Amino acid sequence: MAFISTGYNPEKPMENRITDIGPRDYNEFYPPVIAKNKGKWSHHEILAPGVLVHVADSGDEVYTVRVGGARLMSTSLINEICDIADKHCDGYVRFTTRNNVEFMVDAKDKLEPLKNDLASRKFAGGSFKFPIGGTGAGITNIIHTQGWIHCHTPATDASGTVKAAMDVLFSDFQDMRLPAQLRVSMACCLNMCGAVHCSDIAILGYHRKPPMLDHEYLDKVCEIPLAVSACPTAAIKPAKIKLDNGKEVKSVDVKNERCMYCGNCYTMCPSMPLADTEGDGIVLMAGGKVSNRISDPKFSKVVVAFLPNEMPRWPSMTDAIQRMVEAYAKGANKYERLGDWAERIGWEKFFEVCELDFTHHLIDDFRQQAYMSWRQSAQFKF
Amino acid sequence: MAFISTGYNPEKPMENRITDIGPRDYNEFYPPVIAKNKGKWSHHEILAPGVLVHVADSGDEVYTVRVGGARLMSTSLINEICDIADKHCDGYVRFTTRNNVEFMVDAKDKLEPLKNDLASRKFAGGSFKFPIGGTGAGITNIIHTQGWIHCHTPATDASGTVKAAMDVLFSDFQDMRLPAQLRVSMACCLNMCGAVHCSDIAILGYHRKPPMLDHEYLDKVCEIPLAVSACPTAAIKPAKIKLDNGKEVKSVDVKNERCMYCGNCYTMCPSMPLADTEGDGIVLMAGGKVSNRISDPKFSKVVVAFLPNEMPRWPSMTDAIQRMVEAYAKGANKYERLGDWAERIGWEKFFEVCELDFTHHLIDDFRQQAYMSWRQSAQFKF
Amino acid sequence: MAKHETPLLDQLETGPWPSFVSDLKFQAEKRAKNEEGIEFQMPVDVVEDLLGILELSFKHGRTHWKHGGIVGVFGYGGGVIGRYCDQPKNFPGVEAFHTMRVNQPAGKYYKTDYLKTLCDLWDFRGSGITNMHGSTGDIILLGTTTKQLEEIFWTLTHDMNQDLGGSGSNLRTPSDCLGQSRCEYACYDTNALVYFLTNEYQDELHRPAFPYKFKFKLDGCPNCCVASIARSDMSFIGTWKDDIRIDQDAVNKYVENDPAYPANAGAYKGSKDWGPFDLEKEVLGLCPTKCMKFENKKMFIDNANCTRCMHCINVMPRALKIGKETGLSILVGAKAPILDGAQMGSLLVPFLPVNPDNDYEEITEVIENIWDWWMEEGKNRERLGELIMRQGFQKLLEVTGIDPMPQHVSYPRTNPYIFWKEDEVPGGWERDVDEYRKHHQR
Amino acid sequence: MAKHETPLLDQLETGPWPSFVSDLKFQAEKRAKNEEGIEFQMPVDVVEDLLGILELSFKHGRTHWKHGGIVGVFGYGGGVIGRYCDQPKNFPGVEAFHTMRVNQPAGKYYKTDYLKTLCDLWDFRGSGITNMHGSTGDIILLGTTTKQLEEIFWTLTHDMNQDLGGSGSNLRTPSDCLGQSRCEYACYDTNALVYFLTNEYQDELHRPAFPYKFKFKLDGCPNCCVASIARSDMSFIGTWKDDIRIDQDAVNKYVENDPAYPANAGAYKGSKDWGPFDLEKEVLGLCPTKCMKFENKKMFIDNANCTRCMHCINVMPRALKIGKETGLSILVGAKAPILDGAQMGSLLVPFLPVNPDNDYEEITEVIENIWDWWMEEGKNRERLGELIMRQGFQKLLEVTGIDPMPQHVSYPRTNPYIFWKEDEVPGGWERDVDEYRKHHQR
Ligand code: SRM
Ligand code: SRM
Ligand code: SRM
Ligand code: SRM
Ligand code: SF4
Ligand code: SF4
Ligand code: SF4
Ligand code: SF4
Ligand code: SF4
Ligand code: SF4
Ligand code: SF4
Ligand code: SF4
Repeated sequence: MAFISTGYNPEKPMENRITDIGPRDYNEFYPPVIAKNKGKWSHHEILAPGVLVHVADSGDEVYTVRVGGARLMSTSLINEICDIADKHCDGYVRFTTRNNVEFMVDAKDKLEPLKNDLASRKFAGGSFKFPIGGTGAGITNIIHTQGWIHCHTPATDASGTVKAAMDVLFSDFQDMRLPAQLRVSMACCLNMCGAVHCSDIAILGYHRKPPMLDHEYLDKVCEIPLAVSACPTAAIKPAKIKLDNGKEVKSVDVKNERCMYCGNCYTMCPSMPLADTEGDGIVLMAGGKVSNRISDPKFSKVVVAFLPNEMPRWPSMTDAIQRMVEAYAKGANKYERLGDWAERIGWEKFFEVCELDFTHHLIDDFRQQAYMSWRQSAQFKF
Repeated sequence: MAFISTGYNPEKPMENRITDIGPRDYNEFYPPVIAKNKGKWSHHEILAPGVLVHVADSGDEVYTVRVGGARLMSTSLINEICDIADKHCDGYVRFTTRNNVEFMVDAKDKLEPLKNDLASRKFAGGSFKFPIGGTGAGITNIIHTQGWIHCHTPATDASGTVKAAMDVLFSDFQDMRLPAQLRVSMACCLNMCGAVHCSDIAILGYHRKPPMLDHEYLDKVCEIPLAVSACPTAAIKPAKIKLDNGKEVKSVDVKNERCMYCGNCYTMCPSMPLADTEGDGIVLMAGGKVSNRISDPKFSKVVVAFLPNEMPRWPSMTDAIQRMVEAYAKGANKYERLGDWAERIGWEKFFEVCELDFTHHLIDDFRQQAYMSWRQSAQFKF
Repeated sequence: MAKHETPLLDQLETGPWPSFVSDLKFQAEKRAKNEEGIEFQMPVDVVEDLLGILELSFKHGRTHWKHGGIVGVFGYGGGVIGRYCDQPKNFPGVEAFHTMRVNQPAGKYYKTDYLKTLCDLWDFRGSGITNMHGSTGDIILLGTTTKQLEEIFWTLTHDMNQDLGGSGSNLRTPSDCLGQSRCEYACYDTNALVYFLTNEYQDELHRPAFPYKFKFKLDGCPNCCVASIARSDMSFIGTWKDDIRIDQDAVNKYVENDPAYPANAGAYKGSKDWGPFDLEKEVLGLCPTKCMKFENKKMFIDNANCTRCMHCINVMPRALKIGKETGLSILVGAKAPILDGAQMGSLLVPFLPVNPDNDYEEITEVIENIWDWWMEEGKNRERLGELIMRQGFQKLLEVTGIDPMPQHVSYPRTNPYIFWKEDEVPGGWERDVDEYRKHHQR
Repeated sequence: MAKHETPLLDQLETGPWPSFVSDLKFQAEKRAKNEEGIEFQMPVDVVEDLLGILELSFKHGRTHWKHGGIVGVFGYGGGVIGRYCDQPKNFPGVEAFHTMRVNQPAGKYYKTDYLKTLCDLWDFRGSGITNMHGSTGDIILLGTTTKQLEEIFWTLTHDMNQDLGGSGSNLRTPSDCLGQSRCEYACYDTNALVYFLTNEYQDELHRPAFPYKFKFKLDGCPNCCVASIARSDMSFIGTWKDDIRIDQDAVNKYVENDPAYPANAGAYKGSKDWGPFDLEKEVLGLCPTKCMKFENKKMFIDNANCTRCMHCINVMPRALKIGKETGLSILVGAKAPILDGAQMGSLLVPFLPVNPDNDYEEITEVIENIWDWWMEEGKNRERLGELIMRQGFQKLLEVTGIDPMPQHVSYPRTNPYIFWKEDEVPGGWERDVDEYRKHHQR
């Protein structure tokens, strides 16, 4: 494995250096029908799950086939996408904000060959490479994060939980039977890189044990004041610790009862790891949304305080998700998002119809605004 | 003015002492028709503003005439009430939770004489003694507090502002034209003894200057630690102060920029008075409610940040209140409380139709939950 | 001739609303005349000086009352509010002007003989000025001197069988809506329960053992006519568990706009014409849970989804009645804004029976559990609502032995910052970092 | 033969959803074969070791990645996330496994030649594994060694005219919905604006001068397809000021259930039959402001009361169109929960024109005013939303020179704890207590 240089010279890093050029100009990448009709689209229609047509004022049409996919993607797969785009779409392709892939053609007769081609491709293990779907009143791809594939703080895996969940939700990826769109998101720790806090259903990796303290190394590896100030609950204090070998070192002390396992200290200090086989697992949240349609955007609520990590398919998690989806499909009105439905029937009914337990963990006790979530009313359902 | 003793002997306070006997038994005070039909009422009807009939399962009826009144009441007036009750009501009378007086008769033919008697009585100055009204979809008596008649912390007067307000609202006391009941309340300082925080319209006495410090006396009169801890914004610190005469005394220091004039320090320490002719005045709040009917109980919102004390009739205040009442009367749906109306049309429209200014003071900045009141939505009206 | 000129106050004599100024002036005159020859124990011109000092406040825009000293009756921690004027030279009649809080009867029903006796006492030993009533509910006797306090208390207790109400850091005078005495909506007997609780807790009312004030208010139904949910540390609100009773014939009378069946019991008989009653729009359409139907002249309510908001019953009291399995909900923690912002009551107990036969055991148990906790943990001047905020709603459930349920929240927490107890987490919290490092190099 | 056994991961190869495990395995094999004879600059078995270490995590239920060291390209504060594995002996291929964030093009449109070049580069110098795309929007090239970073950067900039995206305490790669490129709802050209802002603020993107990260996201309309309101410090959401355009004929087509006019543009063409389209119920009845009417086959919208929620337009895109006077709203402060709880964006500017001709001056002014304040006042690791919370929304208005208006709040404050500025109060705050005491004795 011989090192091959581009010409970069580490001694003179500024030599011929190019910086601050930003991304490629989007104009280079627009398919011609898009470039021509941009800003002049008249309307669109979802012809079938995953298949859209947009009609321009000019009468031009663009047909889009949306396919799902793991966003953790090899170059082989990207090259395969390129091949398809070359074959059907004059070499253009796009990705959606939820990591689906969109193939566009400018005439209706190009649609069927494209769809057939996409639907026919499968991985060796039997799963689809390019399942068509993810539009309208259904379930689209799960926004997610790194998990065990790359990050240092996850409490669960991302790609694994997502694959497990999408497998059980698959029919709704290819259907549009739901009362409204239902967005599932996943983040593997409280940093919430998936910004799951406003999702219809959110899978959240969650620690439940305070950090371990690697006293011997802590002061060497970390800046103690940063670790101390990282803690939202002020659970961490600087401390002098006597090691087993009798040596006294500067380190920190964590008041375990005050800790809510956010991991922010670990972000600042590698000598405070939290990960634990039994402690870590999954929190489920539900009822958030982002769009301003009908109701305001809203936060997701914690509906399952903890589920253990059950590799590789997290059955307790997928069961709970399925129960929510089915109860929602059955109970909600047309155009009603999951959170709006839960509010309309009342959260007490939500727990009943979704067959979820209500535990003390679900009552807010974080900061003063917690009390706004308590029931300040004599109105409730038995 | 010779002192006349009851027999109480200050040397032997326990001699013949009676304590812990509580209030009088309500059973002694029920009119017979009430005692007989208690718990067996079938329904009621408001026959006219201020006049109710309750019908019992037994067929018995009780007619109630409700009259308004200043709750600041002389024994002369109470005796007059008693005379009326003796004349028409077999010596029974009651007061409502909003300081109205209710005269009850057990037969319809007793109603007109009672009403005529009540309506005919006036004070020398020309005002009604016993105006009939205060029921149904109208405005009833204003719940209020002490003000300048008795308390040490008020920022405005209670009886005076209430008289001024009720005079302009009087026709609605004797009418039931509004979309729903509209409750006006008054409290003369932030302690809010009138619990005005959940009223359709609230008049609130309000200081706007940090406390003066009577350094020379402070430590003698007050417990400094109590004063310090009384402050919700931690604006007060213990301090050593050099008086003009050169003497150094223990006292406190107030960081004026942190003070929001709540007066809690003054409650704990008389050497920190806040009252100020120009600083003090009135805040108007609106849109609160208490009942659980249709919507949950809700807090009132600050809609006018400040109006000066304009004795004796507070015209800016009564004007603003009238504008709100008229806009509400015009705009709200039947059964819709003022706050529900404001939420339905949006607070931006509320300010428009009520012709009230929106100033920076009306944006919440108290504690972290403030941000929940900011507009976290792309939905708004221009 | 008035002792003090009151040009500003005089302007409050006009206008239709009863003028407290006229009333005070009349009282001042009457006192000056003293036709009954009372041996006033307060200065005869007390009301004139009250008018005078009030006029001064109207002129200055500032109060002229000082902090009250600690005055009271022997052995009681409350019931009296001390008050002194800050201009005693000019207004000697109100130099000391303490108020006494007299515990009002349940439902605020009175016989005139009682009121007259009280007036006599107050003319004799006080200013002859009252508040009927104070915001908490008491009869407020406004203005007397320190020396009179014990005398008044003596007369109240010996001659009138009447005790003082609360003030200070103790149980405040409980108060109620009139309830079953005259209201068909009442789900329990508020008058009986308020009377019971007041007597049961006389010690807590008179002898401060609490960190701060504590208020009970009792509403017979969710209409909340005594505003308990907004202003009592413990709010008792009547409700029911079974079905709303429907009289179908009466429903149809409303639908037909029968004049004996006015919408909302006549509450809209004002100068505005709202047009004929429209069941669909006015009842079904406004039901917050949309759990009502009217088909083939029959009304149907899906009671499992009804939240007992009272709207339909309020609109059609002759057709719809509260259920038969009645009781009350308990909400806790309401308070005024100081210090941390106002709070509304939060639902703690969805339903309890109201049973006089066992001395309301189910209810007193909740009360006493809460007090034990609050007395143990509450800081000085910390209201119950603030303690719940500080220690968490979970803690409240623990100390009251109540299971958490979704009824406790209007929505579950939006943040995932959950505290776990060590014994809830397998393996506990103590772990061996060296063991961990075997699998995870530094 | 796979290098590591992966019995747990293997179970994720079944099921219909695309299996990342199958993809990784295929890639591992392909790399092992290396039919194209690439001179891999990363270990040939990097993907096998990635699978291996992931399997280990599946077994342990714990991650096996360590904190990233500070690695990057010269002169840039971000764009690279360092990562090392905590079992380098067993998985040497992923001992160092840094990611590079490549700034995606606006709207995420690509030509295949670009993507193929990128794949070639990544096969050559990296693991050949990517995220298409990261949550912020970047193309994530997942896994390379420190030494390769500058080389990759060189190729990207010299051969592909492509820069890195953001990470660290700086402007993060802005991202957008596809906007006018293919969406009839777009109120401005998101692709153009995101491209402009990204280029305009290259310095902020690459050279940290900020207290913490800062994110722009651009949505073309209130449907928020890039979720800007939930996850960007500054969220630009398209909107309009004038009237919704109505094509009355088309409205009637929807009412008649014309098959060319499916409800919500066909979004409900699934296995559930929702019955015929009902304008009254599905549009008028669900309009949050109830500002629509349909009478005599004519639709009427009271635009002054419309909050532009998009519902009616979404349901009937052929009949209703956004207005013509378009622009955007700016909301600020959204962020994930750490530390103080999640925040949503709060409306700061209700409406601004989007004007490329003056280089979007109105918009950049707001941005720069905010940055100046945040850089001055923001604490280390304090997001904009937290600063606004700490110093108050009023302060934000001050620094941006925006007048307070009711649009800024969803409801006015419920507490009366108002701060006044000294110069707003006549007479100021300094008073003479002795003067006061002349009127008010101690
Ligand atoms: C392609 C994409 C934009 C992009 O730049 O990539 C997109 C495209 C469209 N969105 Fe979206 N949305 C896209 C992400 C989103 C998101 C973001 C997200 O989920 O993270 C949202 C906010 C979700 C939320 O509220 O939680 C979103 C909320 C909407 C809505 C509001 C729906 C609602 O009921 O609240 C509409 C309106 C509608 O569906 O009628 C909409 C409508 C549309 C339309 C119909 C717009 C148009 O006229 O073309 C597009 C096709 C709809 C469809 O797929 O059914 N789009 N849309 C994104 C596709 C993601 C995917 O692969 O599944
Ligand atoms: C790669 C990515 C997740 C992904 O798989 O897509 C990611 C990965 C990390 N994020 Fe993130 N964040 C990513 C998008 C987000 C988002 C979503 C977004 O930008 O729309 C959020 C929530 C929105 C927000 O900014 O509030 C997000 C909120 C965080 C936070 C919490 C920040 C906060 O203020 O609360 C942290 C913690 C930190 O900064 O120390 C964090 C930190 C991290 C770190 C750097 C871990 C750390 O503490 O050092 C992660 C590195 C993982 C790795 O090994 O590659 N990441 N992070 C996303 C960036 C990809 C890209 O550039 O496209
Ligand atoms: C007499 C009194 C109880 C008492 O023990 O003294 C009382 C009596 C009745 N109330 Fe009340 N309410 C009384 C204070 C209240 C209060 C407390 C307050 O305002 O401080 C409330 C809560 C107000 C709020 O929500 O802000 C109150 C909210 C209601 C409601 C709910 C109305 C609503 O639209 O929200 C009803 C139902 C109705 O009016 O149909 C109601 C209904 C009734 C009924 C119809 C009950 C009945 O069947 O007899 C009584 C006559 C109504 C009327 O006056 O129009 N009562 N009622 C109180 C009279 C006060 C007064 O003098 O004006
Ligand atoms: C007399 C009365 C007002 C009235 O005119 O009706 C009253 C008068 C005072 N209240 Fe009150 N409160 C009165 C009902 C209330 C209520 C309403 C209620 O009880 O329903 C409240 C709001 C509800 C609550 O308790 O939260 C109330 C909340 C306060 C507070 C704030 C307490 C808090 O926790 O925020 C204070 C301040 C304090 O306790 O130091 C206070 C303090 C005071 C003091 C003792 C002033 C002081 O700080 O020393 C006032 C004495 C005035 C005087 O000179 O007579 N008063 N006070 C009410 C009692 C009459 C009665 O017994 O019937
Ligand atoms: S959510 Fe947490 S664990 Fe997952 S990628 Fe982001 S920082 Fe890492
Ligand atoms: S995990 Fe979070 S709460 Fe616990 S000690 Fe670390 S920073 Fe504090
Ligand atoms: S509200 Fe304030 S000023 Fe008024 S009576 Fe109560 S404590 Fe006194
Ligand atoms: S008035 Fe209130 S905020 Fe101001 S110093 Fe006193 S206690 Fe603090
Ligand atoms: S609260 Fe209910 S029971 Fe009590 S008076 Fe009001 S309506 Fe009647
Ligand atoms: S009480 Fe309220 S919730 Fe119940 S049926 Fe009547 S209107 Fe509906
Ligand atoms: S946010 Fe609006 S403009 Fe952008 S893609 Fe979605 S619907 Fe279209
Ligand atoms: S955009 Fe929303 S608010 Fe406006 S008319 Fe349509 S549905 Fe109503």
